[in-house]
Amino acid sequence: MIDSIYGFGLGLASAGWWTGVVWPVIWTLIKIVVVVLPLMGAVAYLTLWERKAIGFTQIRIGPNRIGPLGLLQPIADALKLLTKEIIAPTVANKGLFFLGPIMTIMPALAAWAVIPFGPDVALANINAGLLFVMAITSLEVYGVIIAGWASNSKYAFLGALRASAQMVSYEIAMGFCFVVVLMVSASLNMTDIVTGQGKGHFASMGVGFLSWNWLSLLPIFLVYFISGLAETNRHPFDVVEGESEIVAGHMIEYSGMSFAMFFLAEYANMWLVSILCVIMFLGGWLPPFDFLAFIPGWIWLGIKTFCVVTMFLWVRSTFPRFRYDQIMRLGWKIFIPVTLVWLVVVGAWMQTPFNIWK
Amino acid sequence: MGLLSLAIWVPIAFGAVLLAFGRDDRAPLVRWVALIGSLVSFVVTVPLYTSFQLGTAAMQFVEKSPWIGRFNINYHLGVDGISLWFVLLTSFITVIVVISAWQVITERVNQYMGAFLILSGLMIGVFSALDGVLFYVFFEATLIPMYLIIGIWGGPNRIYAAFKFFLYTLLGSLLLLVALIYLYNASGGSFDILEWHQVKLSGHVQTLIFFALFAAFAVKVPMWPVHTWLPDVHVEAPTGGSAVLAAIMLKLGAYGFLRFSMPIAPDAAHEWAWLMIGLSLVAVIYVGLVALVQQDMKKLVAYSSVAHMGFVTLGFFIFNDLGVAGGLVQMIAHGFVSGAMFLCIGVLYDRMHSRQIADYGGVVNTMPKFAAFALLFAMANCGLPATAGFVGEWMVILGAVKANFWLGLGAATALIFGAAYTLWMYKRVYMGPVANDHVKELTDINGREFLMLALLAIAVLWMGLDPKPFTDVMDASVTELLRHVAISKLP
Amino acid sequence: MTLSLGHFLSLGAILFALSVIGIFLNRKNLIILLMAIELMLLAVNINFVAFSYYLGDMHGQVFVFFILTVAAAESAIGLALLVLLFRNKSTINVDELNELKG
Amino acid sequence: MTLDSYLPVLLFILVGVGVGVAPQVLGFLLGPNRPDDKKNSPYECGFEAFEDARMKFDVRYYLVAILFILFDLEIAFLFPWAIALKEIGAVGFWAMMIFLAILVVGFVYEWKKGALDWE
Amino acid sequence: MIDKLSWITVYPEIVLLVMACIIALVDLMGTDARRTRTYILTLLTLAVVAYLSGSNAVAGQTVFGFGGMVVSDPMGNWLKCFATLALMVTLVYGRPYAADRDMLRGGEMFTLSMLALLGIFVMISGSNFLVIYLGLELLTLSSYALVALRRDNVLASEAAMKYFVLGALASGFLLYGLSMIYGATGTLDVNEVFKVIASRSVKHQVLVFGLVFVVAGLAFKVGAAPFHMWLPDVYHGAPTAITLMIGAAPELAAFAIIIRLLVEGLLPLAFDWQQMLIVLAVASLLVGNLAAIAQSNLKRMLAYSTIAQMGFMLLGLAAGVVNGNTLNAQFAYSASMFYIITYVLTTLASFGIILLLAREGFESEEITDLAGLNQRSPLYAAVMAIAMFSLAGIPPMVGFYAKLAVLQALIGTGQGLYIGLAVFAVLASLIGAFYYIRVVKVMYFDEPVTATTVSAPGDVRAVLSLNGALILVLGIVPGGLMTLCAKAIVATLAT
Repeated sequence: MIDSIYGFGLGLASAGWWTGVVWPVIWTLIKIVVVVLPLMGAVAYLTLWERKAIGFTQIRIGPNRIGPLGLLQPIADALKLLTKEIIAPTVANKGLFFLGPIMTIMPALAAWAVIPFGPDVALANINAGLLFVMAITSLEVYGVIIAGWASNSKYAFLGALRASAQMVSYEIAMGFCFVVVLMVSASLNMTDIVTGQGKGHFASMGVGFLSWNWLSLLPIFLVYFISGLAETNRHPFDVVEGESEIVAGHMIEYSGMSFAMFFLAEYANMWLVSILCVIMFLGGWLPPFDFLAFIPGWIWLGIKTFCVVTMFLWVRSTFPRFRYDQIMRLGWKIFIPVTLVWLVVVGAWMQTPFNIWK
Repeated sequence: MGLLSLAIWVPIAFGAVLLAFGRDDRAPLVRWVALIGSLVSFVVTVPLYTSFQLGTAAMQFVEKSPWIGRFNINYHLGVDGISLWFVLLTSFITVIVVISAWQVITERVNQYMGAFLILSGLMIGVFSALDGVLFYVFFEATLIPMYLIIGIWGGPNRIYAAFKFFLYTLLGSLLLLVALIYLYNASGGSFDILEWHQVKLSGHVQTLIFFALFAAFAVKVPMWPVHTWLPDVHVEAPTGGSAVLAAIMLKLGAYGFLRFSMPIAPDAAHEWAWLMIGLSLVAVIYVGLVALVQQDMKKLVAYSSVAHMGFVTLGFFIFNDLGVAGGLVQMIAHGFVSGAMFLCIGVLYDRMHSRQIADYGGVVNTMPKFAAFALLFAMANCGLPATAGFVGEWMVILGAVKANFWLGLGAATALIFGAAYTLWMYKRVYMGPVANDHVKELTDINGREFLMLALLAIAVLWMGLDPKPFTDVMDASVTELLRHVAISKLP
Repeated sequence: MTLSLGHFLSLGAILFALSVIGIFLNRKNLIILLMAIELMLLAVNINFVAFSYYLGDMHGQVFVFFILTVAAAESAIGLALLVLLFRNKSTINVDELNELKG
Repeated sequence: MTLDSYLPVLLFILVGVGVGVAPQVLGFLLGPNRPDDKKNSPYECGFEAFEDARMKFDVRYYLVAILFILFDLEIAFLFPWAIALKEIGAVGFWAMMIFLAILVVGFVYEWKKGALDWE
Repeated sequence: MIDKLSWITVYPEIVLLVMACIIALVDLMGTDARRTRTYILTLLTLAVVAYLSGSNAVAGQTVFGFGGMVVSDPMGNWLKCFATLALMVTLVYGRPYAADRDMLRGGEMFTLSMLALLGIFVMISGSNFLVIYLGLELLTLSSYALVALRRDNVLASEAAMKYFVLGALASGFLLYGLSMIYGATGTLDVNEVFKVIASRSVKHQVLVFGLVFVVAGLAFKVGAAPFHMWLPDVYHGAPTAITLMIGAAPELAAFAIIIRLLVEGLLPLAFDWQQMLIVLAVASLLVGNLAAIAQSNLKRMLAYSTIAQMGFMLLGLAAGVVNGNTLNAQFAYSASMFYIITYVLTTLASFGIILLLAREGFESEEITDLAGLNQRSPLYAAVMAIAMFSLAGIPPMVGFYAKLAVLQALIGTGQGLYIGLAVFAVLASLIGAFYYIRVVKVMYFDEPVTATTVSAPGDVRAVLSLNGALILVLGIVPGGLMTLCAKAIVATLAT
């Protein structure tokens, strides 16, 4: 069906500029929209699910007024934010001030370009996939710094500093995690990373989930997940925007849709980190057991990602916030050594006859 | 180790030992060590004369061993009739200088004595080096002790003088260095001076080399018009420094003409002889006139040195054996006489702390013994027969007349100036009534000064009365040199 | 339009010239100086990558890798010096670096 | 070398920027716009802002940034190595171990020097 | 894949690296204010490294390692040996100074200087643009940090900044030039570059374009005019111990990379780069000598004198190839090598004295601070005087033979241009003599301002005396070192 739509578009005009440039662009845009719209929906409803989940944890029912079971709550929130005044503080650098949210949301979305949703289903199945993800998510920190700087407010400034320091700290641990995954998969291509997990001793026995990377790279998996929390400035690493300390950190001066952009970006990032986690450690679209292979891959991917993202909410609702020094110590003094050690262990493991990633 | 090596290194070794004394808290010991050192150094050089073979122009006491293999530089020493006497002169004057400084120098005695002993060794090295680089090393190295001697123990304007001395002579010698390296390449990779004597060079190259060498040696001699450093330096240098400078260092330049310029570039030497002679005559006549008007005794003697050295270069560049031998004899004689003159001034200066002629008068009344010595040396300076000064000047004038009568006449008139300024100074300083109270309080020379002056007086008289030992030594070498210079070296 | 080696080299040359101009004409802010230095290294990188691609030789790209590393180390030290300077002089104005008269 | 597969990436980045711009523009259009002095002044717990917000900050943040640059570069070196590890075998492994050993020396050094201590 | 021979070629480097790491860690455990343990360990390591390089050099073999990336040849090994010794001497001189100025609070001075030395080693060994570049950066990055080691000192931080900016600029120039040469020849390997260029199959203009930048970058590094701006400021501003560290051993490495890049790699372009070197040399001799006269600060004066000395050294390098004939090359390059080695030896002594005279809270930087040193300490005055006379090229100091060798290389070409350059060089060194003997004048002729005698720890005293004596002894018997340089250069040119 998809091919026929593509063919239809291609046949609309026979000129070279159409088949060579314009139609591929339009076609790609269509595909992007197909990715972005559900993503936006997912983001919106993640906010609702977060409130619900925290409510359940605290034995409440969460939002329930708007729509059935409160299902229209995200829509209402969006409309409310859309009609709020956008305040531009007098002392702020106006251009940068509005660039901040853009620089925050852009990487959170652009990274999805290389995420595979199935064996051949990715917008751009590029070989440097993981590298691209790492590169584009590194830009995230610019949004934070620009926002904090442009606001010209002490809280924003301090928040931006904290956020950027925290983000870069955990990016190192995260980078090491990527490296370890790369070692065993020998490819930067995300599809290869996933298919690589489908092989191995356990996979041949039909219990694929034991061949996934999470088991052999367990410490790395844990570090990655926790670093993911810190990267997205989620609880318990949210001193960046900690209400009781610096109110909302770098977002303090933002209102209306500008603020919504940060909000969107945060949740989009949560999804991103979760899906990366699934792709790298939890076998992507692969079924856990061979007998469950009849269920389509994208459903498996969705289920796994949902589980991981729910972990984010679970963590939020159960752990108290760390102090900033504890955060930094965890990142530098625990995660980096742990990942380094495991990197060496895996490297050495691969030199031995017991190498399981041939 | 050969005799020449001993002659060079014994004083340097003693000098090094003296320097190693560090601070001067043992001055008496230092003085004795210095005296012993200088005496030993002198004694070492005596056999050079006694076992010198007359009648040959070949190098004697030759030592040759590889030094810097890469550039084929050898430690090559040897003396012939031209250089022998300068070696002896150097070690002799050093003894005198050590004696002269005995009580005069009280600060940093070890450095003073050490510098002079090292300087002595280095100068002997210059006279006996037969390798271009070795020559240059000794030639240049003499700058360091002399610079320090002038700068540390000199007069009020000593720093200016020391710099002027250093930079003037360095300027010249750097061009010498370029010429030496050029010769090394031209001779196919040898720094041997004797080999250079045989190298064929085109006229153009000869001229350039001649002037490069001229730059070094003319400054050192010093010839007019690059003589201006000499009066300044003499005035400021301590007595010993002036004595060594006048007696020996000036001879390094003239010696260079004989050893380098004339044999290596004979055609250029002939071509430019008119210039050399012209400059020499200017030195003799004009500088003689300048000397007449000097108020400062040291300056006067300095200008007289320039004039006397003019005689020397004049003798060299008329290319006959009387002239060249006369020039050589004149150099040795001037070594004794000018050294003595400066020491005499030093004796006065030690007592009066003035060198102005006007401050003196009638010294003969208070210092009769000293005045007698001074008279002898003054006479020698004018070239009075029976003194050392006479022989050389007379030979040069004879040589000049042989070459050209007017030239001889010009040179002869200069004798008159010499007599005039020397005797006039003598008259103003020594004769007449006692000029002032300071002169009245002068005491005559003590035993040390007497010894020093007597030694010089003996030398001056001996050379004047019996110059034959000096000329005998030179004859063969001078003849050979002239024969060599007469042959064109154009390829 | 196809991109030829010449285009890349021109780009490299322009960036290089910009950075040199930036270093010599910038009289105000040391940070701009540091940026100009980084730009200079990037210009070189463009050259290397372009050559490497057109020569079909990997070594040029390896070189770029190392240049990047060194550039990072260099900027780290540069910024450290900047902080030090600011602590001592309370300015990062190029014109005020005048204690030493070059 | 073909860059075709990177077209979606480029377009996605543009879309990302669009998603950032469009809602803000919408917000301006739909939302009210009634600025006043108090509202537009920087937030400072109700006080008047009494100095510029771009103040000196703790040098530790700066240190973290520097360390990040260095470590990130190490990772940049590890990336190609990790991908090629299966091909380059033991030699490659040991080469990187040497590299990591030096890295660890630096890490231990800064640890002991207290560069990693926040309090 | 990597043969045993490869490891042997980098044996000293490995020892150096491992020990640098170990010493960095060992130092962390000490709290000693003078870092005695670190100091001794460092010196021991350096002694071992010097021995290793020296014995490699004596063996006299040329070995390529790691696929031609590095080379171990006699020239390189000797330079490494001397660089190590120079650093040892520097550390001996510099430690009391550094301790007085709170620069030893951490052991960074030792670690960084060892890493700088490692950079020097890598530069010298490199036979590949990449390796050479990495060595260069390791050296310069360590040097920047070393200059800024006195954290509370305004001058030092300013000097470090200037050093950094201009050093980075120089690296940029060098790299840009290298990229052009890479583009033209398609290889980064020095020997390959030589072969490709010699085959005359590459565009000459591209090469020359690259060459201009390479030469400019190298000129920056050695501090040749008109790329010398950083040098006086850095020499002046840096703590004196560090000035010595960046002024001594790295010059050897700079010489080595000039040989590696210009001679081993780009010899077929000798006609082009020799012209550039001549211009640089003439400018350096003029600027260095004239500006040095005007200085009252001893460190600045020595900095300008360095510029002039580098000019002299470059003259030697510029005289290697005459009319496409390389007969003179070994004389010319070995003359430059001899020049640079003796220059380093002399620099060590002169800065050693400055370091010695500096006390806590007192930098002995002005020339007038040396006044009457002869009365205060005849020994140190003599050492300084020997160093100054050597720099001025007065025999019998070793500096004279260095000038002699370079002048011989120039005149040996038999070309009017080069003979003219020789005359110019000697005239320039006459100017040089003026400011050098002015230092001697201050020490010997002027009256001391303070009567305090100069005291120094035993190690400093011994090494300094030895240093001075060596300048003199090498001046009396320079033959051995000259032959050594000649053999080393011949071996390098042969490959």
